Amino acid sequence: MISEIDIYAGLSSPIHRWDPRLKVISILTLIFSIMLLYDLKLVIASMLFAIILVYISRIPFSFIAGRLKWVFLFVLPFLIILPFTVIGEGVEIAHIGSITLNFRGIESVEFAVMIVIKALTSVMLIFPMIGTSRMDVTIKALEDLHLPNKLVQMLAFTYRYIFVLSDEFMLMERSLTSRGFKRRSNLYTIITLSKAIATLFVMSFEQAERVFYAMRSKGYKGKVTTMHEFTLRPQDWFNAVVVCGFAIFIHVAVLYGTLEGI
Amino acid sequence: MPAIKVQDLNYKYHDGTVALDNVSFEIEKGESVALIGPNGAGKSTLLLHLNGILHSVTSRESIRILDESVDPKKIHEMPKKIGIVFQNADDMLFMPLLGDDVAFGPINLGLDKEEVQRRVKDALEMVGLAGYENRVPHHLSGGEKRRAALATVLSMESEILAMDEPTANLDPKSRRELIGILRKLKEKGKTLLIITHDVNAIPELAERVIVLNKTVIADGPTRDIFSNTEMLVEIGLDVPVITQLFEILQCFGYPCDVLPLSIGGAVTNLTETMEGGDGHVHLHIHKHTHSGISSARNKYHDHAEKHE
Amino acid sequence: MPAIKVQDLNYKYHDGTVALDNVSFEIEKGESVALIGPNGAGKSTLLLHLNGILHSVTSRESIRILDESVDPKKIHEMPKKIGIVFQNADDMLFMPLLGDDVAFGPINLGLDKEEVQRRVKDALEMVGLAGYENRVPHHLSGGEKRRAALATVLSMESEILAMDEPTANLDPKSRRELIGILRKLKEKGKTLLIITHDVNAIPELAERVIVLNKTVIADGPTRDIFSNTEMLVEIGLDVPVITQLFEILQCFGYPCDVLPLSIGGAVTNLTETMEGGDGHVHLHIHKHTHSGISSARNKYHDHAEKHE
Amino acid sequence: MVHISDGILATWLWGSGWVITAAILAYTLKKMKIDDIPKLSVITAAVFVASLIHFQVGPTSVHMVLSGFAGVTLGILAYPCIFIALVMQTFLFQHGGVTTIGINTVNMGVPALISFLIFKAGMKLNIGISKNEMFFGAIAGGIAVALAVLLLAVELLITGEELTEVTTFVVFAHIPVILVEAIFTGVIAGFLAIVKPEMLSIKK
Ligand SMILES: Nc1ncnc2c1ncn2[C@@H]1O[C@H](COP(=O)(O)OP(=O)(O)OP(=O)(O)O)[C@@H](O)[C@H]1O
Ligand SMILES: Nc1ncnc2c1ncn2[C@@H]1O[C@H](COP(=O)(O)OP(=O)(O)OP(=O)(O)O)[C@@H](O)[C@H]1O
Ligand SMILES: [Mg+2]
Ligand SMILES: [Mg+2]
Repeated sequence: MISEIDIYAGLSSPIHRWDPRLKVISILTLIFSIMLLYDLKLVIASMLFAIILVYISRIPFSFIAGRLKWVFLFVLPFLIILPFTVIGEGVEIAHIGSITLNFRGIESVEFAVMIVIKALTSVMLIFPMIGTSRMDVTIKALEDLHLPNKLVQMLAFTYRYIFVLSDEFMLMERSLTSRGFKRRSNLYTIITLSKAIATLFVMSFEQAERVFYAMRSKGYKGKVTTMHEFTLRPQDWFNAVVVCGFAIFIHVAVLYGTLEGI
Repeated sequence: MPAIKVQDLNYKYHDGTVALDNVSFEIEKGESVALIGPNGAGKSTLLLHLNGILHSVTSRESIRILDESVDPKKIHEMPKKIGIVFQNADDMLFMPLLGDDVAFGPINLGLDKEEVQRRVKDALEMVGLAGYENRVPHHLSGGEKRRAALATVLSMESEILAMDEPTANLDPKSRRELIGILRKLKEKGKTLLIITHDVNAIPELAERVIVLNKTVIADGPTRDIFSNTEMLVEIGLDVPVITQLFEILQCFGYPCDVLPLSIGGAVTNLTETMEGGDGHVHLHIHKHTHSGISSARNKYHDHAEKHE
Repeated sequence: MPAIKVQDLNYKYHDGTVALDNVSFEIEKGESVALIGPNGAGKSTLLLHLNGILHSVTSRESIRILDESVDPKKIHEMPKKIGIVFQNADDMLFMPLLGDDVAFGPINLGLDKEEVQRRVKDALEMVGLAGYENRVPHHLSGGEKRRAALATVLSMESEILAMDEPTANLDPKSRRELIGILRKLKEKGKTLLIITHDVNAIPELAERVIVLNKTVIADGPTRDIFSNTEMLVEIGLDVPVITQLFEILQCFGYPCDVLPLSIGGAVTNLTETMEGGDGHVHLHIHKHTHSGISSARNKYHDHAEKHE
Repeated sequence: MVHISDGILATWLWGSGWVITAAILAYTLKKMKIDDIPKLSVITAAVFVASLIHFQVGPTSVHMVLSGFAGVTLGILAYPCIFIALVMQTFLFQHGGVTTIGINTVNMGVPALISFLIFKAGMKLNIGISKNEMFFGAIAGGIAVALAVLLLAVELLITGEELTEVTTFVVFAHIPVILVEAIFTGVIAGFLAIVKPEMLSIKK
């Protein structure tokens, strides 16, 4: 049901070799920097930069495209509805019965396009950021970055349970169907599924508890344990400078543009 | 008309694991058959095909249940014909009260209220859980859970019953009680297919054994299968302990052609042998006794126990 | 100095279920002990107390491991002394790769990298999974998972090993291999505590048996426990099949005071009996044979098998 | 739909979302014990997985939110739970946005806290019906989603008048979700009260 984001972590590329700590920080900086940007041309430039990063990381675009679907579903209404308005200012373009549709003008279209591109770019950058290291390594990197320990532990456990739960969900559906159950859109279906999901939670909760016990009985005291060790090389810093450099550059460019305007 | 007919069934999991490779067999109505095979042999996978829960393009024509092919779109209609008890009882109990769980199948079959209640009562009685309607399935003990899971399937009164390791994880008493329930079902004429690793239980449950290891390795009467020890040992299976012991008794000169498979069989065998031999049997050590014993034992035990 | 000392241990779950009631026993260093009891007897609950995972106000003084009391705040220091293998292997395998899972304990113990790697290699070799470091635990077969779970505990090289139903769900070959591994550990001098429903395996694994049913019902050498059939049957447990058969042989006049518990024991017993009887043994039907047999069989089987 | 993507909201809005979230997180994490982790993680994973259960409403699809469920089971720890679930949704499944994690956590987490208070008050009230947990669970589940949608609507409108139409659309799309969540949370609360009371946030 859920495919893992790190299935391409085994590839080899400059981004895969990049120290996960610097990688996460640099790309996060870039994402925030792009979100603070309100200039269509520079937003498009950022998207190109993101595409280049993805290309270097060798993660297949088809994989990413499948994932972009959800963001696109969210922003689609903005793209469709935003440039138009039913009542209010704008250029009248159509009458449908008693409804009048107005066009808000080219600025609105630009704004809608900017929203969509920003949303897509930010998602695209997630792939080189965490799709290029195994999830447990990324989590260890977060710990090294002094994220609160309890959050790190929750991340690690939740990540594991997502897959357990979705597997269990599949098993449960199997068992329901084998006793003649069929999903329809009625109250019986909702209630039956709710009850079944409730049981699933209880079972998963008890399993989570047992796994936690198992970890404790193997000496776990809240620190992430893998054999992976981090070392910083000049190349890691170089990558960080390039990515953070771009994040700063786009804002400097805006500043210049504004000054020029005056 | 065969109850279950499987013809050239193949199945591969997403990750490329071949789980079933040209599996074919037929089970007649009223037969009770044990399905054995090593871990990972594809037994559970096969079971899930029988009512269409797992399927592939080709599986549709490969399986016929009561002479009709299995349509994966109509899984919800299969319970009339075949009821499946899963490997893990917890996967089958997900309603707040046991009564609801046992009623679940009959309600989905669209039966009226009285009939549903009758079936719930009957099914719970059958497995020895009469009066447990208002218990929380989740709080039952391991052995009770397994019987409860069986009841949720019995209440659908399907013609055929297929179950995955019904005796695993049970304590000896619960195991014996469960074997008793299965024997009752057999006597009632249900068609049974039982997956198990518990070779000592098979002689009491099934007159026929199918050995699976991706494909069908052997298929025949229980006695014949268990006398083919070479084949069993090769794929990592055992014969019942009683059979092993009688092989050793043979080395001491005990006269028997057909090795018994269970304690019951052993008693019959001993009695008949003695009655056929003037009420006596001599056991003695002869020159081949020791070599016979060690070869009989090596067959089964790579890590043979050295001490008691 | 006892390895494990439990004195008047009590435990109640949140919902009021009394799981342990005044449990007391001692296990010496180097002993290997089987813990048996019906479903719900509190065996797993007891196990989780041994390193402080479950605890109550009073449990702290009730348990001493290698002569030190168990501090629930220092569970992470317990693996040096006692390693626990859980009932369900899936609960013990939680890392992306098997190598990481086996390294998990040693890393937590703060060992250096080379030592961790050596232990991972040794532990995997011990259980017959050498070279499986980069396999995904989730995709292993049932038998492999159980051995993997054992390896994750072996790598901590604890003095004491306690395990919960290590042979459940295994096919006969994997079961035999696992018994072999446990015997090797025993020979190495580890202290073993093994929970199991598999009475036929106990004689090969443990020289002493503790019977638990909320409280300790019996505690003694394996042979003594299994000769107290009344007590075992009363709480729903069995004696090994071989023992049952020899009881029947006794009814046919087989002379033996001490019933064997395993095939190995049976061979020894037969050989010694015959050597002591001029190389011969007579079996015959006498007037008490039939009544003796039925009383012997009724003892164990309420639903005795009627046919073979 | 309740998770806003990047690039839509005014900067000061998502900025203050982070500030509020950081403050509440700091407080709740301090209250959290290490033994709470298994329960928290399972419910967090559940909230995540639930967001994958989609159903079609008009031209778009909406999904389960389970924030009320988190409140009912976790109490104030619902806040870190929702935070982690959103982080996961963003990074593993590309639902929502990176910069908006803070504000999205406010949108779902604050209603979850309120639904917890309602549930707790309801349990104290004990109106004498046998299915107390089910009744107040349903109310908590419905209100959690309704409030989340309300917050989202206010934020969109604050950001710009031109978002009025989008806002109306989002609000209407969520009416069925409110109903389904109410039933769902009610059933679950009733079930847990029988089977596993220690999973509920309140002690009997
Ligand atoms: N969901 C899955 N994805 C990939 N491979 C799977 C999956 N389920 C099972 N397998 C593999 O398919 C093969 C057959 O599995 P199956 O569960 O049918 O075996 P089994 O005979 O029931 O074994 P056991 O005695 O351990 O229950 C095994 O190699 C197993 O690892
Ligand atoms: N988390 C729990 N909450 C409430 N009761 C529990 C819990 N876990 C176990 N019990 C109950 O405590 C008793 C002892 O359970 P335990 O798991 O220790 O038994 P066991 O001897 O290991 O049984 P089995 O052979 O089935 O594994 C049982 O009655 C069981 O129902
Ligand atoms: Mg199976
Ligand atoms: Mg147990």
